[in-house]
Amino acid sequence: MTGSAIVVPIMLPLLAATLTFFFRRGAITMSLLTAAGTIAAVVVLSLEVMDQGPLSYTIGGWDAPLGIELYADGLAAVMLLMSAFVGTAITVYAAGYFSGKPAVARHFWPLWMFAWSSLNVIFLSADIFNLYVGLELMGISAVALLTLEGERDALTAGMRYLLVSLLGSLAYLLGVALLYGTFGVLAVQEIGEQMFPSPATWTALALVTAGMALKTALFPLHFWLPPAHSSAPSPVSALLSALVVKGSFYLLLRLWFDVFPEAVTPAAGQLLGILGAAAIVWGSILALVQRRLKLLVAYSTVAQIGYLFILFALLTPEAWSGGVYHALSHAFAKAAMFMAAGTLMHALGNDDLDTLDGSSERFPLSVYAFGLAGITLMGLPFSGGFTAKWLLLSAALETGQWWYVTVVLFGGLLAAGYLLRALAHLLTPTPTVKVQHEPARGTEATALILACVALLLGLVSAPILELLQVGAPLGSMIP
Amino acid sequence: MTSVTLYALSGMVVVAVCVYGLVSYPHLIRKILAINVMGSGIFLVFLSFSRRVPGENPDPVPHAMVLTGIVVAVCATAFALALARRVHEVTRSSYLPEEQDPPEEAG
Amino acid sequence: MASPTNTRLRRVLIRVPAALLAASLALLLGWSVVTLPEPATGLTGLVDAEMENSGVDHPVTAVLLNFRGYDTFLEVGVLLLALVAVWSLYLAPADRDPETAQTPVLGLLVRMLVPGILVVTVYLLWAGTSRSGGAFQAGAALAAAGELLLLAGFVRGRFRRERLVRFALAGGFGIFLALGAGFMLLGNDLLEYPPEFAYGLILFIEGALTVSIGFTLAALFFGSPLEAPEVEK
Amino acid sequence: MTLSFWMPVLVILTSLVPSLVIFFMTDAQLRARRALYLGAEIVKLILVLFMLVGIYYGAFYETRVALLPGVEFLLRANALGMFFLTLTAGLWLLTTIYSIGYLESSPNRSRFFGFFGLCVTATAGIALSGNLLTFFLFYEMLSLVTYPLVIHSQTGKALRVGRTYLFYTLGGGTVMLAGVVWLYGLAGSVEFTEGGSLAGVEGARIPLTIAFVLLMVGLGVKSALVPLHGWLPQAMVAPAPVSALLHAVAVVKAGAFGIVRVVYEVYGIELSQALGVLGPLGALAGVTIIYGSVKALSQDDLKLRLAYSTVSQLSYITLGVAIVGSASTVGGVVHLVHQGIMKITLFFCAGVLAETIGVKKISEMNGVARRLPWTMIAFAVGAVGMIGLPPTAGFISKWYLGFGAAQGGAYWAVAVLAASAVLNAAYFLPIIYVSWFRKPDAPFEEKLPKGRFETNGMMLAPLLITAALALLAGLLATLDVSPLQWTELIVGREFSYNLDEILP
Amino acid sequence: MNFGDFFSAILWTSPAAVPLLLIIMLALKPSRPLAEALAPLAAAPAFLVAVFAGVGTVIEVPLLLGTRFGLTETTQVFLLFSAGLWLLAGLYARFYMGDGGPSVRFFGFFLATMCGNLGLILTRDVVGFYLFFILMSFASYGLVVHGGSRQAFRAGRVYLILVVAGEAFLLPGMILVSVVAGSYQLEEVPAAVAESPLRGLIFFLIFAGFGTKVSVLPLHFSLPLIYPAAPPPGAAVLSGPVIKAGLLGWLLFLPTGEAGPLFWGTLIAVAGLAAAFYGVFIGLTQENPKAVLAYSSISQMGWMTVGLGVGLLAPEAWPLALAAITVYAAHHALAKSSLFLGLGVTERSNSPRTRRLALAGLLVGALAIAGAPLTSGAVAKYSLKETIATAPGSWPGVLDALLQVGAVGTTLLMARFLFAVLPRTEPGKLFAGLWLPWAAQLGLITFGILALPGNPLQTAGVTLSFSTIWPVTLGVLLAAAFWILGPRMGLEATPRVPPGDILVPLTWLMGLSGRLREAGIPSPAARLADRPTNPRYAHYSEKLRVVYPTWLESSLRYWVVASLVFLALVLTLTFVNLSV
Repeated sequence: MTGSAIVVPIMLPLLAATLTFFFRRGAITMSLLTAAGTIAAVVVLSLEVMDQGPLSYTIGGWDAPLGIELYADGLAAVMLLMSAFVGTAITVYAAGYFSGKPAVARHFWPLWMFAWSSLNVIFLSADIFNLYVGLELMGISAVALLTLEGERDALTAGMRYLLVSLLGSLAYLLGVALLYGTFGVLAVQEIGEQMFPSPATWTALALVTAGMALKTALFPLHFWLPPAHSSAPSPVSALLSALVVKGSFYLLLRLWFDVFPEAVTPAAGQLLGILGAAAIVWGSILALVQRRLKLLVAYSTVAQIGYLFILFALLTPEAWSGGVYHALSHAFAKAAMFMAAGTLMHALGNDDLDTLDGSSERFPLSVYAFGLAGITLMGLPFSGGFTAKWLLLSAALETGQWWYVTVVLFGGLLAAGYLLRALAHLLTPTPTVKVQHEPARGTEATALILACVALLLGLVSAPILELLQVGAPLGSMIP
Repeated sequence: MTSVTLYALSGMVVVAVCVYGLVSYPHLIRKILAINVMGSGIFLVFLSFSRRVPGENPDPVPHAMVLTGIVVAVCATAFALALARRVHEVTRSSYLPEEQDPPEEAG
Repeated sequence: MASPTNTRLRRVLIRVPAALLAASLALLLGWSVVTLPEPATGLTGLVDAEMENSGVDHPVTAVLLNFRGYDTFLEVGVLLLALVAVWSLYLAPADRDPETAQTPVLGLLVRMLVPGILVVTVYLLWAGTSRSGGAFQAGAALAAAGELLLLAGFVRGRFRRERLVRFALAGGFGIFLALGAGFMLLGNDLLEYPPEFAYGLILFIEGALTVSIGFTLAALFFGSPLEAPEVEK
Repeated sequence: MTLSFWMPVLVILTSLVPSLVIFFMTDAQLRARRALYLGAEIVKLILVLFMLVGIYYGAFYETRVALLPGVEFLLRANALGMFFLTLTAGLWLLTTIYSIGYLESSPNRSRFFGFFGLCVTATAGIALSGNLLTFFLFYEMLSLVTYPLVIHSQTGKALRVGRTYLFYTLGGGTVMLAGVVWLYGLAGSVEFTEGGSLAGVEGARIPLTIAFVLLMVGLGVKSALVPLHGWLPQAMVAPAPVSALLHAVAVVKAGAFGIVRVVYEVYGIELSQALGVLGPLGALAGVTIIYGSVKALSQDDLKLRLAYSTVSQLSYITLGVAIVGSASTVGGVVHLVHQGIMKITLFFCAGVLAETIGVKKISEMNGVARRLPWTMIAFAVGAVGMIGLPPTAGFISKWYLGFGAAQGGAYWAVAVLAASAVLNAAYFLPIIYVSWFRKPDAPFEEKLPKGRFETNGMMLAPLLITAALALLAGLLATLDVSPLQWTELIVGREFSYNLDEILP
Repeated sequence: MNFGDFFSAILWTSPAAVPLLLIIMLALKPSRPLAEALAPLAAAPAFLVAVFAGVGTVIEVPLLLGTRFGLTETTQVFLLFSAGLWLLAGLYARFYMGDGGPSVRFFGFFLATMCGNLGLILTRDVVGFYLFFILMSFASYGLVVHGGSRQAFRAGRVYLILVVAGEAFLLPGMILVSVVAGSYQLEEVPAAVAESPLRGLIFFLIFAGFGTKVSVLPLHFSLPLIYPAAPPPGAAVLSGPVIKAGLLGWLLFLPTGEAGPLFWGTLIAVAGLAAAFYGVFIGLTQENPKAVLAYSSISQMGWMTVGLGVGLLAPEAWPLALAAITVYAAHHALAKSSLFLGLGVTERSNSPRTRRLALAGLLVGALAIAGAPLTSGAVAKYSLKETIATAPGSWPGVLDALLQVGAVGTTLLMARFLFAVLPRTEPGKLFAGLWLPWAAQLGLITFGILALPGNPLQTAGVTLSFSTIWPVTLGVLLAAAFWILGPRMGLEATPRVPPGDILVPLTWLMGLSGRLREAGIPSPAARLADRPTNPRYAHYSEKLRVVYPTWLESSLRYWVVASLVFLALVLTLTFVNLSV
């Protein structure tokens, strides 16, 4: 059995959750310690994965079909890195953001720790029922975080989000039931090996995919995301858009490429790809007409999620790596953007674009963070987004599906459209900028650092992509 | 068509009915109820699979899964009801904003 | 435009397609169930093989607490999460004043029933290791007792010694985590109990779980946080 | 890591690091910023000259970093790249001196100089890029970094102009990205090699042609080919040093430089001819030349007229590239530098006119030469160069262009050159006539304090230097140090032409 | 570059370099007085080169694209009379202008034009020629507008347009010539152009390009405007060396002396004839004496064009034709500029005695132009007659007769000039420096023939032959008759043609589009541009862009729709798998 580094990302946040629930004071220090611990564990895990290949860890000492296994391959390691670093940034931001509201902070920390551990549970689990429990853990903690401050539209959005999330999880559970009925095992590897096309497996695939599409807000089923992500408190909307959405997407990736490879038909992949393309266009169109900044950024999430689903239609190693890399760079950029938007809204009262005019003089750091994050979302060179766009484009060209090329390129332009519309408002000089209250200490800096990391991902993409190829389902991209 | 598949079919029918209920009744409590019952339907399907295994005692793993599922369902429903109550406290209506229904239809 | 939702037409417009689609879903699911492979495979063989060093002889409890202990661990985590989530909403406490609630019949009934329920809880906990029963069922019974007390007004939802209440609620999960992770220091995997202590450990964990589950379910039923809010929301 | 690895990186850093530092300096630290800036530029110029001499004697500078598996970030200094780099480095120094004088009093100058430096870093990157991807990376960075400079004055109009500017450049960039990715798909890593790296790719004629068109659209936006030139006249709203360096030298030249790179070092002249893409490209360039000049005729605003003249002058380079013939290539490539020197002089003069006596319109320029004699002499030299009259640099490039066109049998190109000469005369000579031979109808509004010279010394010096350069580049064209000789070195060494075809 | 080369390099470049140096000295204040003093002698080095430097020595100077200097027989003659004229005009101008601001500006342009003119004569390569030709053309604009009056600027504008047009023809011409010749040397140009397939195109470009300077017929309208506008020394220079530079261009670039199609020869000869007679007819109707002289220049240049045409028609006799054209050019330059300088002197001589002397001088000049015996005119006409004899076919007979008639016409024109000069006087002191250079010129055109190569007596004898005498005498008689009978016969009301004749309809045409716009008939492009975007369209775009998407988005939010879409997705996913 390998080292215990694989277990720390799950256990540490859970420990912190109980401690922060138990003790009233010291929640921030505990969370920061957890963050540091998780980063260390994840880095160690990634290095192990890099040189020893995929690691598996049996919990309770029981081997695969009977017991539950944790499995860490390149994809899991990259996702863990994402959740560790973005999570740490959110922790620091939240520490500053909630310093003024003890009643809310009281419940924020346990909920956030639960959400964080649920993400790591999902990234590491290799058992389909265990994934369901992780999914539920994430769903409930996400909604609880959303309704934390108890505003009117946060509550209604939360209610809708909870119902949607439960429906999605139950669909997934039904899929698990059908799979268990057919194969009698719950381990992902075993099912993957024994998979054969049959009505039960097709239905299971359909249910699971639909469930996860609903939780990841793929185009027709995205209705719940904008109100939820825009009305949440800013650190929560950052973690929702950056991490929670990626959890269910990761689950879908795991199922399509490890559990259902034989049962999946190209036509199904095309369906998801087309929905993804439609998401890019639809999300961008709506982002172009929004009056509120956070709603604009929320619709931008709907659009960017579209990019993730294109890899299902392309099915080449480049496309797969491109999609995952997009998820990674989007996490950093979107977290930074929501933080910046949140700081501005918090400082100026409301986030209507007109009231935000001229905020670049008073809050240059936030506006710069918004801009730099925008560069990654537009996929301009030297940014993580560009590398992802480059991989998706070369894959689309390689497989001759040029319509995806146009959509990906056009998406970048549309993103430029709505982001620059927002930036124009932030940059137009206005004589007086009425500041309600000063932003908390570390908040602006965190957003800027995250945005810079998103840019850095463009330059340092080679090692991360190499890590990603370890155990890549469609074979390694590097010859 | 052994009797066990009959249970599985009935479970599936429960799920389908709950989906219909979730779709067509706008009242929040009805929706939460639909979701809870759909969970039970799925657990029924799970248990019917445990009986299909040859041998005298049933396969224990689905039982454990159902137990865990029930606890999760309880938690989810509890939180949903509390949230619905909070929504009612704040918005004085037990419907989602997009589906404001006149009270008379609430039956 | 009058949204179709509030007219009779709307009900028809919605109901018919919903019924159609639900029916087709039922057919699809039914068809997939019917065509399941006949010699259904399961994990019974494996479970029976490993039963003796699982520490308990009831297969479900073995799976629940040992083989797939991780699921149960997370599930208890979900329970604690739900509690925190409900408390974060700061629901207004139900305004039930004890005098009116305590009619003589109710008072007598509660005083007789609660001890009975406690006995049943202990039995269920004990039975879990050999027959069906265990932490969850016992916890549920305990919770019923708690709800009775709350409804009958014997207990007002405000406890002064807040730390004790929080330990009762989070204790189960905390102990489970401490033990599971603790054994890792001795070199074996997460949640791996040495076979010889397995029985004692499982029983101890189940006991702690029962208490926590009981208190948590009661608190969930009650809704608003059990300790005095130190600052208004 | 030998010197050859670090030299290109050093050149890029010498403009990147100071500009990042300057971002965080407040406006008050005037002296510190100015010292940092000028120091960085001089260091960069020395490095560039050192590399220039190195390249001349066959040294080799290359930096290769794996960006993506199978795709590299490659910086390599070859003769053509050094040609463009020397131009930008030199003119950057002059423009900085000029903008220090120009922006004496305006607000948020550290932001201005920060982005200014970043823009020059991008141009240096473009010059030194070794393969198509690196070129594209810096090309897009250039679009992004020039946006804040265009909207520097932050007025409503500037922001609107900024939006159209970005719409054009980002749109072009996206189209070009499609082309770049396609080429990488077809031929693996596309490096700039002598005679074109795609020469070996056989078959796949249609995709290659489409990719070529995509690249040309992307590059066409920056080099202001007719349908894509809309942004250039509008971008004149930017302050003078910006329009001087960016829209006369860096930005537009990057597009033209890109076209030269793609046609000669990516596709290679034989393959481009085989694909038959050069004909339409030449035709488009011809149309742009005429269109730009005709539009310039009707402009009353001085900077707008200069902008339209840039649109037309730029297409000389594309014309030179499109006409198959060593002489026309030399003409096109040497015009890269000549046009830069001449046009920057004109923009500097426009800036001086605007800043010293507040004259922006040509109708207000009666008798201006009496007040600003030296500025107007420089303007005259620049204008004469634009028309292409000897002995200025403009004549040399026009002469070689015509010569190559006639040699290659493209007589229509000679006709276009003649027509454009007439049109240029038609819109430049009146300016010279009005400023020299007419008396000012009203005394000029003095905006600057009366100094020793006619205007701020820091603005006048660069002006006169570039004017002198324009003259010398023409007069001493046969000397080794002249841009013409360096171009013949490039054409001979890198574009697989035998030099003896060219006239002695 | 040993010392010898260095010295010869200095020698050859000095004619062009000295004027440039002086301009710079003029521009800088400290060296201005010295420059003003030296300016008139700027042409001296060129004169020395013309006299002493041998023919054919070629020097390479790394200027522009490697310009090469040297002399051939014809260019030596051109250099001789041009440098001479520049010297005389410079001296004349020194006194005529006086000193102060305007004279400095005048000398600036004067020296620049001189540098261009002398440079293009000396240079032996195509690019060098083009460089100096452009410099001369643009610099002479300064001479034209020196007066500063409205007409001067109008003349300047017309002149500039012609120069730019010429340049538009010259640039492609020069490029094609150097491509065809494969090198920049001027020697190889005529031969290469002759046998190149592009001969027709090059011919047209060169003919039109230099034609604007020589003011061949369709492009002649600038002369009648710029000569009156320019001050006398300016006009002298413009009518002397500057206009001859155009002719030199033709001689160097056109494929003379090679067998070629007759078409071009005939075309040039006919154009020459047309110009010769057109100049005379319009000239007679002019008021201003300078305009008359302008038209006389047009006609005289016409005769030289005829000579060129004949030379093209009979390539084997080309050396003779070349000599004739060169002599004619020299004569015309000297004579015409003497008239302009003389005009300056007569206008300033207010005392009756000096006035009568000046008029006598003008008479001598006029007679020379008319080709009276014992004058350079006669020699020029005689040499032209000999070349005409060599013309093929029936040309000699026709041309001979026309030549005689032309001589009569010219004499009449000269008479018209003298009548026009009488009433004019102008304030200003008559300096010795003014009439001395003029007198020298007169001496040249009368006794200069003695200095011609070959024995002087024989040439003097030739000029006395009958064929040169009768046309002049007939012309004088006719003029006298007009002068006496004119007032009575009402001939005074001869039609007054405005100077620049065809220019008037041309400017009216150019202004047409402007007038149309004022008249309210917008050009199609304008009408298109400001079409108001109708409000309805704006409303639709607003609806399309904002209203529909938000409505569709909110409808998606209904639970019903959402769940239905969810179920639909599940079903399609399964059926998609089934169908494949």
